[in-house]
This record gives sequence, structure tokens and C-alpha cells, in this order.
Amino acid sequence: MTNVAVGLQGLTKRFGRTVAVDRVTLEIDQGEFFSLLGPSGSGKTTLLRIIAGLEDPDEGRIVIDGKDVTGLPPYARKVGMVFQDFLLFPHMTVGENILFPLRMQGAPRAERDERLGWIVKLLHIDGLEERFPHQLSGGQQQRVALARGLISRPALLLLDEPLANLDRELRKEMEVEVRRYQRELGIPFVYVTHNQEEALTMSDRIAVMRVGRFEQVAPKFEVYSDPATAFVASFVGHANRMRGRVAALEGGRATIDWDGARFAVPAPGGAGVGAAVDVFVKCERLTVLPSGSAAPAGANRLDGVLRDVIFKGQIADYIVARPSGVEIVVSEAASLPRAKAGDTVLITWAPDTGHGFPAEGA
Amino acid sequence: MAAPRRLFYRSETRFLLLGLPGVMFVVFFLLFPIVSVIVFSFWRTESYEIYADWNLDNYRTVLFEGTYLTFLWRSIVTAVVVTAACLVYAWPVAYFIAKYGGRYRLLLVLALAAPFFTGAVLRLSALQAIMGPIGVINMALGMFGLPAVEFLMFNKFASGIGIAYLYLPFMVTAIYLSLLNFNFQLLNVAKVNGARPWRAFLTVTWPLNWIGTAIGITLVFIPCLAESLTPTFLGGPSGKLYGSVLGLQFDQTGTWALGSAMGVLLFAVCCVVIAVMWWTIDLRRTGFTGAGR
Amino acid sequence: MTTSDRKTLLAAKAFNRRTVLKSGAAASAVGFTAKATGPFVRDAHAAELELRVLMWANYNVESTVTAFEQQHGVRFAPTYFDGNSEAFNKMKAGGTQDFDLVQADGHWPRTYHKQGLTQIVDPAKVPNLANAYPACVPPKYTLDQVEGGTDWVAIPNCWGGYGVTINTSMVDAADAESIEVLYNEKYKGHIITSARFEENIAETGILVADRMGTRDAARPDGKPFNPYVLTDEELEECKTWLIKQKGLLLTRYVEYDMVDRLMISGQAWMSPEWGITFRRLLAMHRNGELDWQARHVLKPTEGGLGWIDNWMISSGVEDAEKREICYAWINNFLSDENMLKVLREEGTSSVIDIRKHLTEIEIEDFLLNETEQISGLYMFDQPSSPEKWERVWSEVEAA
Amino acid sequence: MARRVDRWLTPVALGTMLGLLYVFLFAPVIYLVYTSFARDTTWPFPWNPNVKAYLNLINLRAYQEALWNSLGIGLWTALISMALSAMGSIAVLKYRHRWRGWFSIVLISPMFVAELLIGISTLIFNRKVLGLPGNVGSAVIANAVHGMSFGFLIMLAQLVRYDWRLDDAAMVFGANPWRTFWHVTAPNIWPAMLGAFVITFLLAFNNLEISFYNLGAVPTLPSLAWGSLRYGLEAELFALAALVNGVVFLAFVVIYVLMRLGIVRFGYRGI
Repeated sequence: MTNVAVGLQGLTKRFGRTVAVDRVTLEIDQGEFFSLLGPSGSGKTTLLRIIAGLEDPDEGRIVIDGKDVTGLPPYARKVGMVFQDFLLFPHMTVGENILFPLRMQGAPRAERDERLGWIVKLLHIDGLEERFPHQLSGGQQQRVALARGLISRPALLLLDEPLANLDRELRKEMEVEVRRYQRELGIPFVYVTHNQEEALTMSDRIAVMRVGRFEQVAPKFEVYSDPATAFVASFVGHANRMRGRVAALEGGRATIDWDGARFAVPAPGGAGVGAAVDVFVKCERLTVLPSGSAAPAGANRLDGVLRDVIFKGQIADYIVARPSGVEIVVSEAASLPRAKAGDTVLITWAPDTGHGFPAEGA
Repeated sequence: MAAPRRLFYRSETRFLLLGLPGVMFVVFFLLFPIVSVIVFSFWRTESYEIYADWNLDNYRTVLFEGTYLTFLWRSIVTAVVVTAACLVYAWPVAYFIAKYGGRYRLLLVLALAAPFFTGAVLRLSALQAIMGPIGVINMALGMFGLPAVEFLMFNKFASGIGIAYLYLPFMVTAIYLSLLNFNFQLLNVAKVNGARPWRAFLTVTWPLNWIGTAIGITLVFIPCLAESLTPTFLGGPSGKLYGSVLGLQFDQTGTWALGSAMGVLLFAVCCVVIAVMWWTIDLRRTGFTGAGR
Repeated sequence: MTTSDRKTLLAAKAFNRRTVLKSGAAASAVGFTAKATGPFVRDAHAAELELRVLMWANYNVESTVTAFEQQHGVRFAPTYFDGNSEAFNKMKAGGTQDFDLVQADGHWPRTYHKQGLTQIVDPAKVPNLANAYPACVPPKYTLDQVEGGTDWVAIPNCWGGYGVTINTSMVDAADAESIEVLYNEKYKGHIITSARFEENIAETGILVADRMGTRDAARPDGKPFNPYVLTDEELEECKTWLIKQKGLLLTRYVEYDMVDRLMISGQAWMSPEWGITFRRLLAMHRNGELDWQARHVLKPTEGGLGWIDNWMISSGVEDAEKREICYAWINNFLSDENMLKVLREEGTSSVIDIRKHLTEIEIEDFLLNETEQISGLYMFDQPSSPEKWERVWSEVEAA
Repeated sequence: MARRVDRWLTPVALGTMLGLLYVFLFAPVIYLVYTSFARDTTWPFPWNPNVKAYLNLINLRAYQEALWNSLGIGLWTALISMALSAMGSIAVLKYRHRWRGWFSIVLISPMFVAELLIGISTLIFNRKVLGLPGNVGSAVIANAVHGMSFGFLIMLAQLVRYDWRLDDAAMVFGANPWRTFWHVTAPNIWPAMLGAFVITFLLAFNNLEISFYNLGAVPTLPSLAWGSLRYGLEAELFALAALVNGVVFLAFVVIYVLMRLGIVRFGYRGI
């Protein structure tokens, strides 16, 4: 058999006139941690609900473990799911909640007990079985929801922004743990989030969604460092967007006119000389130097005045204002301890680290 | 393109499977019979015999002769007053049960329903024996040499008490069920943000439980409008309500056509009441969690 | 065994117990339903004959019914009603299929028969009728026969009046003789009447016709005066009287308990009624429980209302065997033993002369030496125009 | 200080209101029970206890039959009404369907029709159109139509705040629609279902007007009471009512003891 755990083919879902999911085709591998990343309203939750069987697609097919499940109801699909607000059954104890999927499958008692013992240990929630959900903390509820999703070792686990309601510290901790469980169990996860950090931390691959469509589907590093579209470039990571015009095209490089200055980027596809382009440069790819310093050969250079330094510990954000007032943010190791607001500075970066795209709506 | 989902799993199918039995039940066992009443309302009765002469006389009588509108008006006023009284009393009671009832709250609510195990005729008769001129109350007052309370005897006030007696538990139940799923923490949120208890109640508790309250109002108001038994026992010579006179048409005078017209009018008034209630409900502001919010 | 293992087991047990409780509750609910519906199931398959009767509740004497059931192997299934028009409406709406026997009084049996709701009955099949007071059967009393004919439509069983019971310590003896006492300002707040429209209008009709002088004049229908057949002018006048009376009334009663309570307590001083409260007041006075004497004016100077109750056989009875059982029931009902029970337990006088079994006091209380008075009373009837009467009554109630 | 007073004053004041309501609601019932032991039901003073009515009751078949008939009508009506109103309210609240509004209106509409009219129109329809005689079945159906609208509204009152995504969760974890209802929906909405059951049972159990027209020759408790009004309510009726109340009271005591001992919780999950 193939290594494909989930196959989506041309899935489309409309609500009235709006198209929530637009011809989505995708394959997710066994053991893969796959994230659907996008702003709210991009259709990622709808897509997840379609996979779970909670919504009917208008068009397209869903294959799970080599079996076409498009016409099957949710309860025949053998998937697990972790919901955004956890949706623990309020009338059941933690133990009953976790055992629910096994009970529905009619697993024998011995197996249930064994699995429950296993999962509560795995998720560090042993001792809570007799409590009711409302007696648990947010983190505990999260773990119970995960336990419920995992206990039956589903062919696929769907997670709908499960960490959105947790506080920052807990979220960081859970991000690591969720990733660990996924590795240990080898079950494919489809993880929906609007939080790029979550997606980048946990995923193997990421699909960036926008108004029902995939903008880019790629391993997370690629999505980060080599965005396929302007939307991906702006949504993943922190980048400076510079809208300018192509002044010249030469040897796979374009020279861009921007804000009274010129710099080079890899030539954007489909943009001729004179075309408007959006250039994205990740903040951490930029370097800020004292004015008059020597830049590396071939590097782009921009002048400016340091307006503010936001110290974050390991790194600092340097906010540099151009003469026109446009600001550029540079994230860098806190290497200019003596720099202060008002100093004139020089920003440099390697031309290849920028990404140019024909400007939208220009 | 898409593999057609098996019919049974479609939400459309399920909606119909769940909803249609009730709707068909109403159509078969209420709508069809009611059509006969509507037809009768355009016919004529004479000496307990009904004749199929199509005419509008019944409606002319009911709507323009004033007599029947007097009863209708009396019923509406009674219903408004009784419903308002029930509302004012039921809210604190339901609130108490939902919030402080603890593990016994179900028992507390069921206890409100317990008197209903005794028929209305018997209870009204007993109520009359308690409130009447020689009832328990007045006899007790007499023992202490106090004058009898006249307002409890055979008048509209007494019949209002009787009607409230019959329907108040409906209101409490509806509000209680609404409060059962109400998150009382929200009140603390309001209070933390500077709302005094009353303010918190008016801006948070009340609007979030308005559907339950509106249902309670409906459950009391509509039966009140049609009430016939209570005024007969407690209302005295001038307390007859629309429902009593409606009953008279069918039970005693055999004037079915006129009675049918009265019934149709009552139905129309109820529809207006429901329309008004419906209009006050803004689903988005009531914490509605159903689909399509 | 670790702690968490034990907890796991506990959780599993909790599941267990809950499931057991749930299914137990479901099972007992089913059992209870089955039990509650048991009687219907049994009824549906019952082979025994059922005698279905639409009747006044007070004629259901349990011991008589039990004996009759055992003797004839039938089941007696009664349904009760409150007033003539109520029963008539029920029969008219298809009740002939639901009932074998039905009761009515006064002129009503004729109406039932005219409408095809009841069938001709044969008095010869009711031997106990031979004992009846002459005043209650033809030729003296003819309302049980078809109008102008000799076929019987009903068999009489009990009789009574609708006189006015008076508290003699409060009401002047002179006032008490007239129906007008019920409209007398002097007794404001101490008068009660029945809630039923027919008797109220008919009684007022007697008074009104007397005052207008139309009672003894030629009637439009050429028949003798009947308070249930009033002219429009008389009805209009009735309305005026009734509206005036409203201000004087304490209340209208639907239940007899109310009459008893109000009369005994002295709150009400007079009430038109069947004589039941009157007999009770008499007994209480005799036992020293009441310090005043009650009086029942059966026939006021203007005239009074009276009734003879009858058994009728529904036109739905087509089966000869069923018909025989109907006759057997009627005859059994008119037996001395049963009539004695009806009189003593339910307080109603019979049309059968059972004075030989009674004490002097009972004969006096039940006015049994005055049965000839019945002939002088206006019998209960159906209003000549229910529509007009309804309008009058509604306008009175609305005023 | 003022705050502390406030904290106990509110529950005490509200609790007093509840207490007074119980007094008001139960006063006639207590009067009935008191009277059932009286030698004379219309004038039960002074207290002169006597159990004759109860002894009579054992022999009077009419009352026993009436009780069973009323119970049967009540139970069947409640079962039908509860099932239909639960289904209807779930359909209307859970599914986004273009007929939702219409279905709700239809399901509530029986409430707008006076009981008397339901009784009479059903009678006419059954007789003249369907040719059916009056019996328990037609009475149950006519009562159920009326009860359903009450049940529907009562269900709505609680269900508007039910989180239907819990049903989604159950389905994803392998529960078919029936098991979803049984294991997840019902345990969360049962107070409303019980409310609908109890109220429709009581409405039908005590119904006079609807049952009266559709029952034919089948006695029920309310029809017995109504029929005996003309000559005064009979002591046996009081006794029967007292017995029914005794059973109800006993049931309450049992529930209370069970809850006290923690054997049943009735959905209370302890805070």
C-alpha cells in the first residue's frame, strides 16, 4: 500500500454564495504532523469538519487509509478529534469521557481498562478519572480532550485550534508535548491553527490557507524560508513589506526602486520592468550597522534613523525610520548595546533572502 | 462528482425525520379538525341544529355587538395582569431554585408541579372553600374578631388569584429551565466591571434568559386567555371570561356556529400575542447556541 | 495495583452502576405503562356486554349496579353530565354510537326523539312502573309521549322542583311567596342562583310574564304558557331584570357544596335549588346544629319550575339483546329497593310510590304527600330559541 | 458589613418567596386531604375524623376505573407528547433548515387553540369524517396534540442553550445518531424532557374539556368530579385525591432519601 493516510480530492464546500472550501486537493502521509494555517475565515475549520464528516462537501472525495469515506457519517470514519473548546461531555467523569470512543466501538472491558491506564499515564492525568470536567483546569481539560481523541488509536487525529484557549506558558508546553505524542504514536495529525508559531513548532508540513484555497503546501522550513505567494510571505514569520517598481531585470535578479532607494531581489516571476512588486524581507534577515560601516559585498543597503529599540532578551527589534517616515523592523541579536534612538544607521541584507511578488491590487 | 451521501446521513433528512412526525401529527389531528370549526363559523345554528348557510353573521355578532368583545377585553386584561403578577413572582423563585437549590433543585421544582396531581375542579372548589366568605381565611380572621376580607370573595380579584394559582408553576418551570444552563459566573464579570447587583441582573441575567421568560409568559398568557373554569368558581356574577362564554356556546346553548366564530377570534388573538413575543426575541442576544445563529 | 489502576476500575464501575440504574428505570417505566394501560387492553378484548350510560352522577347507586351486573352478566359503564343541553349536545355530536341509555327531564325526551337520538320505548316492559304516582305518568303527565300521540319516548324515574330555599330568620315570610324575592334590593349580597342559563331565564320569564300580564293571555304559539317559550318582548324584559339582579347577587353556583356552605353559614339567605340543600338544612335544624328554620317554596305565586327525570334508550341500540338489557336496567332502577336507596343516599324523590317504606319525617321532607303539585309546575324544557337565549344570557353576563 | 448582610439576605428573601408559593399551592390540597377525613365534606368543621370515604373507595369500581383511565390517558399522552416535542425541538434548534420557522409555528400552534375547541373539533372530525367512536385512543391523541405544544416550549426553554457541538463530538468518536442522543444529548437535556413529560402528563391526567368530548363512555377523574358537581362533590373524590397526593408525597420522600444518601444525583454534579 501507499504511505498515504488521508487523500482529499477537489473538495469544495459552499455556504450560500460564499465558497468556504475551494477545490482542495491534498495528501497526508502516515505519521505526518500536518498543519492547516490561515487567518480566521480562511476555511480551515470547515475543511477539518469535512474530513471528520461533520459537513458534507458539495464536491470532491475524501479517502482515509485507502478507503473512500466521502459518503460515510462521522461515526463510521474512525477518526479522532480534539475540539477548540474541548467539548468534554459535562455529564461524564474524566474516565467516562476518555473511554467514550472505546465504548462506542464496544471494546471489551479489559481492553478499555488497559487503554485508559495507558493513556492517562501517557498524558499525565492519572488520578483525575473520577472528576467531572468542570472541576479541571484548562490544561487538564486539554489533556483529557487529547486522551479522548487518542485512546482508540484512530487512523487520523484532527485538532481544531486545541491550544487557542490556553495561556501562553501552557501553550508552549503543550506544543512540545503534542508533538511528542504524535511522534510516539505515529498517528497522522491534522492540526488547524491561525497561530504560525504553533504550526512552525509542531508540524512536518504546513498548508497555508486563504479564502478556501491552499496558497502553499510544503514542509514547514520551506514555507518559512521560501514562501510561494505574497500572502504566505506576509502571514508566516515577521517580514517587512516594501512595495516598489522593477527598475531593471538582469541575471535572475531584479533591481527595485523603493522609497528613493534601490535594492536587488531574486527576479519575481511574471513581473516585467516597470511593474509594481511587493518585496518581503524577514526581519531577522536584516542587519543593522552603525552609519558608515562597511557592508558585505553585494549586499543591499538602506539608510535610516534608529527610532526605537525593543529589547526582548536574546534578540531585540530595531525600528528604523527612513527619511520618508517609512519604518523597517530589524530583529537581531542584541548586538548594538550602545545604540540609541536618533542614531543614524545602515541596514543591509543579502539580496537572495528577499522575496518579490507582483503587487496585488496595484 | 462528489459521491452522494447516503440519504439518512444528510442533515436535511434528519431535520425532516425529527420534525415531520410532530408536524404531521398537528396537521392530521389539529389542523383538519380545526378546519371544521372554521367552516362552522360561517354557518348558522338554530335550535341545536347546524345549517350550512354560508354567512358572516357570527363574525358580525362577535366583532360588532360589543357583548363578546367585552368578554374578550376582560380576558385580555385578566391575562395581562395575571401574567405580569406571575412573572414578578416566578422570577425570584426560579432564580432561587436554580442558584441556591443545590442538589435538591429538581425536587424543589417537582414540588411545584405536585398540586397538579389533583384535578382543577377539586382544587378550585377547595380554593373557593378557603378564600370564600366563609372560607378558612375569613373564619380565622373572624376568630380574632377581625373583619372578613371582602376582596377574596366572588370577584375578579379572586378569579385572578385562582388563574395565577393554576398557571404560575408553568412560568417558574420555564424560567428555571432557562436558568439551569445559565452561567452565573457572568454575573461576577458584570459586577467586577462595576455593575451593581440590579444592574447586573438587568443587563446580563434578564436578556440572556429572555427566551425562557418569553416562553413562560406564553405558557401563562395563552391558557389565561382561554380560561373558563376559574371564573365560574371564583369570579362571582360579573366575572365571566371569554373562555366561559365560549364554553357556554358548545356545552349549553348549542350555538356552535357562534362559538366557532368566537374560537377563531381567540385563535387570531393568540397568534398576535405569539407574533409580538417572537418579535421581541433577538436570537443573537439570548445566548442561543443552536445552528445557524 | 497502582493508584491509577484502581481509579480506572472505579471509573469502569461507575459506568456500570449508571447503566444498570438507567436500564432499571426504563424497565420499570415500561412496566408501569403496561400496568396503567392494562384496563384498556382488557376492555378491548372483553367478551361481556357493556351497558353504556350517559347519566346524572347521583343515580349511580353502587350496590344496585353491582347486583345488576352480576345478575345480567353485563358491565355498567357510566358517563356523567351536568345539564340537559350538555348531554343533548353530546348525543347530537354522535353520542348515539357511544351510549345505550341516556337521561333527560321535562320536555327534553320529546326533543331527543324528534332529533332521532332515542327510540320509542314500551312501558309494558317496565312492570315496576305500575307503582308510579298518577301525576307522573300519562294521561296526567304526557311529556314522556310523542307530542299528540301515545307512543312513549321515555320512562320516568325521579321528580323534583326548582323552588326557592329560604332562610326564614332573614327573609320576610310575605316576600318569600314570590319569585321577586330573588330580585329584592332588601336582600342585596345575600342572594345566590344557579350558573345555568336556562333556569335563570325561565324563572325570570315566569315572573316577567306574570308582571306583563302575558302569562294567562293567548300565547303566540297557541299553547299554554311555557317559560321556555318567551316572546322577544318578554326576553328583553327578562334581560333587564337579570341585569338588575346581578348587582344583588353574592354569586352564581356551579356546585352544590357552595350552596350548602353559603346557606349554612348564613352568608346567603335564599337560593333556587332542587331541594337538596333544603332537606339538609331541615335535618341540621332538627339535630340542633342550625338555629334557624329553612323553608322551600316549591311553587311561588307566579308559578314554579319542576322536572321529571327519565330514562331513554339511544337510537344506537339496534340489537334486541341489548335492548332487553336496557329495559331490565330501567325496570330494576324503578324497583322499590333501588328507589329507596336513591331517596336516602342521593336525596331525590322517586316517581314510584314508596311511601310504605318511609318514615313520616322522610315523607314530609320529600314532599311526598304533595305529588299532585307537580302538575302545577312548568316542566324543564329546551329554550324555544337557544340563539336568542344565548344572546340574552351573554349580554347579562357582559353587563 | 453591609455586603455580608446582603449575601445572606438575598437567598433568605428569595427562599421565603418560594416557601410562600408552596403554602399557596398546597393549601387547597391540604384542605382536600383534611376534608377527605371529615364526616361532612361541605362543612368539615369542627374536625370530626372518619375514614368512611376511604372504605367506600375500595368498593366503588367507578372511582377505580376512573383513576386507571386517567393514569392511562396521562401516561400515553405524556409519552407521545414528550417524544414528539423532543424530536421537534431538536430538529428546529439543531438543523439549519429553511422550514425551521414554519415547523416551530406549527408545533406551537395547538397551544393557541382553546382546549374546548380541540376537544370539539376532534370530536366532529373523528365522528363525521373518520366515523370513529369516542374512546381512549382519540382522547389520548387530542390531548397529545395539545400537550405537544407545551412540551415543545418547555424543551425550547432549556435547549436554546444546549451546545450542539457535543453531538458532533460524540459522532466523531463513533456514536451513531441514536447512541449520540442516548449517551450525550439526553443526559444533558433530560430535565427538559422530564419537565415536558410531567407537565403533559398532568395536563392530560386532569384534562376535562378535551377528554370529555373524545372519551365516549369512559369515566376519568375530572369527568367524575365535573359530573358530581350538580349534587355536591362526593367524599370519595376527596379521598381519591388524597390518596393520589399521598402517593406523590411518598415518591417525593423516596427521591429525597435517595438523593440524601447519594444513590441518585439527578444530574447534579456538585460544585
